[in-house]
Amino acid sequence: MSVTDWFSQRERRRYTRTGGGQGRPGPSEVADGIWVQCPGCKRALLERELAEKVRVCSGCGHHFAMTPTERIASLVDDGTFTEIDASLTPRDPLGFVAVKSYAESLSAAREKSGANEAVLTGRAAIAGAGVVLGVMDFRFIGASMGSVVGERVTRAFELATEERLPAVMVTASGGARMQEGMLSLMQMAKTSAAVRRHSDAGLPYLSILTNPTYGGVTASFAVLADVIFAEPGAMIGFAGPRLVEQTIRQKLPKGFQTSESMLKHGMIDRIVARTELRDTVALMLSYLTPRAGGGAGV
Amino acid sequence: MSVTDWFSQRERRRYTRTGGGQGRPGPSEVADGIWVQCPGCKRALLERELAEKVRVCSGCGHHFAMTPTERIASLVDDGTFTEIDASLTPRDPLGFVAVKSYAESLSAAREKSGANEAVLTGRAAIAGAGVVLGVMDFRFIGASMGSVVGERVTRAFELATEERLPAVMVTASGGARMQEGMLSLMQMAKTSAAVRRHSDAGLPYLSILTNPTYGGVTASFAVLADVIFAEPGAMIGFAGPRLVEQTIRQKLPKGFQTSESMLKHGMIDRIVARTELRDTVALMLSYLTPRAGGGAGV
Amino acid sequence: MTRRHVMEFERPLFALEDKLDELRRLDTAENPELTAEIEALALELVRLRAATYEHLDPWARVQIARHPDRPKTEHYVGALFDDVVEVHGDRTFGDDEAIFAGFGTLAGGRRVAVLGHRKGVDTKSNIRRNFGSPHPEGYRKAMRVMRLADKFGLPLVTFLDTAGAYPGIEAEERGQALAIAESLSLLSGLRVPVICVGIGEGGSGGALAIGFGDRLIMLENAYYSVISPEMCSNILYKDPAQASTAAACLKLTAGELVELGIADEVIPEPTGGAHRDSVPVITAVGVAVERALADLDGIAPEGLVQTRYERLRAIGEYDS
Amino acid sequence: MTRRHVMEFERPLFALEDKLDELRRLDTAENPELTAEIEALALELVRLRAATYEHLDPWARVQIARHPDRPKTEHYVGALFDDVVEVHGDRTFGDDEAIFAGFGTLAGGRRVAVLGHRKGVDTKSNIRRNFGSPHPEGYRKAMRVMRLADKFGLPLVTFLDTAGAYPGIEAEERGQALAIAESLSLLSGLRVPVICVGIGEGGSGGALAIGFGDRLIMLENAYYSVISPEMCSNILYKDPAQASTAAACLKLTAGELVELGIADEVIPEPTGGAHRDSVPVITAVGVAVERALADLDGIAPEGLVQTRYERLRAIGEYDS
Ligand SMILES: [Zn+2]
Ligand SMILES: [Zn+2]
Repeated sequence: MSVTDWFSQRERRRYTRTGGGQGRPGPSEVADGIWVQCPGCKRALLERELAEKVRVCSGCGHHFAMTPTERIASLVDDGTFTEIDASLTPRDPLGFVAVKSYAESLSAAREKSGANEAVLTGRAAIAGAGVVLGVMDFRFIGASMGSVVGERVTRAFELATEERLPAVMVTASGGARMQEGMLSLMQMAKTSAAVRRHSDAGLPYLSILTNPTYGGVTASFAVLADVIFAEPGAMIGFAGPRLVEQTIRQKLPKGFQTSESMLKHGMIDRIVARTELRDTVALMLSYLTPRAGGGAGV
Repeated sequence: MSVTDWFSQRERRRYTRTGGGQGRPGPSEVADGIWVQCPGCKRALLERELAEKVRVCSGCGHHFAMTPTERIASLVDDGTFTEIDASLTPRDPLGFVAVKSYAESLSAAREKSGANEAVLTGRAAIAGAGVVLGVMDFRFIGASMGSVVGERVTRAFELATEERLPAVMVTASGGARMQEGMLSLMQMAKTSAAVRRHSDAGLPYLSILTNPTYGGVTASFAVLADVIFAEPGAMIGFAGPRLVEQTIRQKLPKGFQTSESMLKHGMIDRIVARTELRDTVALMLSYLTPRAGGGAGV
Repeated sequence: MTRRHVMEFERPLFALEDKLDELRRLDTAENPELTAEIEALALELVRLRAATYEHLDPWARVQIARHPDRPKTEHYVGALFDDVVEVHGDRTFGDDEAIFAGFGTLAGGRRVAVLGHRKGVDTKSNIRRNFGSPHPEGYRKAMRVMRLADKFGLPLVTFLDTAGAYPGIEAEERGQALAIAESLSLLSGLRVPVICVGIGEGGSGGALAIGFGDRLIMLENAYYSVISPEMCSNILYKDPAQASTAAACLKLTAGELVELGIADEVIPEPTGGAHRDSVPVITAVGVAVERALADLDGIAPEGLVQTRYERLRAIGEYDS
Repeated sequence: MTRRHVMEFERPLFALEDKLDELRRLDTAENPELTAEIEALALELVRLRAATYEHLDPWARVQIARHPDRPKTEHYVGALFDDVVEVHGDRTFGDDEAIFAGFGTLAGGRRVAVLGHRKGVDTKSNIRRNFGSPHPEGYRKAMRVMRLADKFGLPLVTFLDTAGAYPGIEAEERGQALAIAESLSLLSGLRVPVICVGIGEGGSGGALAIGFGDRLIMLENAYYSVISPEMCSNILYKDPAQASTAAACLKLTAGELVELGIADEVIPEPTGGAHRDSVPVITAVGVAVERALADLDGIAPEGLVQTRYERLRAIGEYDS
């Protein structure tokens, strides 16, 4: 199906089905009747409607956090996502113990998110075109990047390289997984190297930075894309705002580290509202098709 | 001869011969007895001594302008320079007439400089290593780049590519040769393309920006080098300071467009005093040797 | 209605038109002798209009190229491409709105990368776009799109309309010269077709940075020059009033550039300039661009780079 | 003589030393009982010195790694390379003195490219070098030298000594994250040997940007960590006083990094740390670097890139 056909089709069913709702983990099914207050405009929003509206406030356009399931439902063609590397699960290589032990943090995270790690990777189709997709889950220890996140992202790019598919990454992260020490830091280099091989093969990579994307994820695969999108009002940076404030001992400028500031400073290509995201990604990818010759560019 | 042997040899005869003097065009032979005032420290300097000291003021280190002949004598191994493309001479493609006709400007320039165009190109050796060298001559219509300058520079890079030699360009220029209209502007693209082919072949290019280097020369081959040197206190920029001042209607910051400012703003690699130039160029080139494989880089 | 922008060379014509309108508003019944005078003036007006527009001198064309109502890159991008996606930023310092950078699909269905100087279409956008005079980050954004075009095999179409790269302190300090030079180098090596369209002003290096390739299409009244007539007049004539003479000497018009072997094709404009009736002009540009791309179909990437180099190699006149 | 810099864990030792010096200045003839006490203290001092330095805990090593008198990149570059040529600038915005970038020749005659975090050796240079915490332009300068190393086939040697990339407003606004990410990508693709030496602090992404390759050589008391013990203590222990515990948990010492398969070799330091006697340490680093380069001799460029990738690929612990 051509992108254009697909667009016309999409118009009919645009964000009207309860894909968001379906996507939510078990507990929230019963929560459809509850109300949520919008931090943007303080309006009270019906959870069910929010889910139907890709979790964007109908009043002020505030973008609420999304679960990977909701994200996938809102971004790819229905029923096309198939997860890969789900069996990769974290260890506790350093036997890390703080206020909570790493083991405790992991089980709490599994409990809270229903996921077994902070990124979901797999095959999917957007506007009928195959992609390899990665979606991070901030509920899982702040979507910090440890060995499993690094390995899943790396394998996703390796799969995309092998099958000559575009890569799409929806990022969110507090940074590195401290509890895995240097093993987590090195995932920055590992994922960056995998992205490079994918790019050197002449293949397209589009990243979508969502709120919040920080630290080792921002400073590695998240910004190595051919085209970088960000959601409105997302906080994006390397060093966290608190650290910056402590370092410079002055107030931070208004809008510091928001997507809007990143755009102004030339770091991202576009800010795309979630309601437009699927179509814009499909359109963007329609331009970024591997050339016959392939290979590294100029 | 190895670079190191060459250095030790050089120590003995370092800038003691009257190479500068020999190099000067006829008239100044008789002028060796005359005095010149240094714009830097106002000292009166003996022309002959100035010539022996690579035209650097012994009092304040001010770098006086050099003729291509003096430049070559101070930069390459004695007697190794052989000019190429000397037969290329300018036409008046637009039949340009202003206060002076282009034809008049050209003959005046030939008269004044003893040269037939604003750049001298050829083969030479530095520390025993073969290079293709270009030296611009500000006395010739402000070393503006017209068809001949563009063609000589382009051929110099083509020769260097063919013979797998490093390229060294000593630049000075007021910009484009207005009297050749768009033909002169296009020389920016032509020379840049030739530099790119030389670089894509894995070959080294070192440029030396001298006072003043502006306009179309700065914005083309002059800054496309692997390593960029500049002489102290040289004025370097794209737009001339007067134009900038008129545009922004405010005073220019102190040191604006000097080599020192270019270094501070990350645009050049080093400021090298003329007395150190030959050795520093030789040393730098000793690191920039084409790799076995060659070809374009990462 | 706001008073139309009057160009110097049009003044006598517009004066006559106004005079005629005035007379026509008078009652000819009361002054029958008017009728004859009106007919005479009307005839005169036809002659003058012909004289004014039939043989525009270069300086007049420069004024037309700068006309505020002249169609801008914004208009061409909007009219000639579907599914336009603009991209932003140089990934190092900022996003320069004086340069449009993005992707679009031509009527024929070709997907291409698009670059253009963007002057803005009203005072507010004029200011945001710095009247189409880019800073280094504008050229660095353009280079990002050039690399994407090369990587993904998208032909590149560029629209030229700038008085020149911005000659400001920060522009110089952030490497205006380096950004332009690197853009020239990159353009020369792109493994995709590059079609440039001169739609208005072609101001020196600031235009050239995205202004050469495999084809250069010029609008009849667009100009492309090594220096502005005004600056040339100041420098070479020591007299700001000689801009008109300088414009003639510089051989900066579309027709002259074809003669010089720099431009390939001239797209005619309606009498008085593209601002009088932009639709046919914009349409003609679209047709010319698609034709140029069709001409280059099937040439291998290396072939394109080699041919582009030989094209540049041939530019310049000298004795040997 | 200025008072030496005392590290927390050395306090008891230095206290005892001072006490002993004091007693020794007294006249033992007048108080014969002193002699015995002095002997006792001297013995105690030997025991304590051993106890203090024999088994340094990670937090003690972090303090040694940060010791102001510890040999810096400046010292290694000065001592290990002849014919050093420093290069400057990122060609887009500025020259960051927190990063040394240049070329040098090792004793064995190998010409190499050299990068290093540069903290400065006195207050004046500390400030100019921003205490070794780079801005984006520092990494962009480093990338220029990486590309030159690749183009001209020069092995790359990097010296790691930074508390981290500078977390300032402008650093963030000019793309600290992008500069680091691009540097990681570039490093992974270099077609020349890359040898990294941890000489002091290895602060997170700011160190990693020039801190991985074909070999990682660590000084005995250098550390390399995903986060500083202090920040980790604040975040995971909700208590700034737990830095020492955090340092132990993070497995950031040279020895532990070898066990984790991240570092390849540990270079021993004299009792108390490299600042006590830097010459043998610097010499040992030179030997180790030349040995590492010799190991990699004759590996084809593509082989280096592939092996480096597999090396990275192997890092990470998980169940599958
Ligand atoms: Zn709201
Ligand atoms: Zn002086």
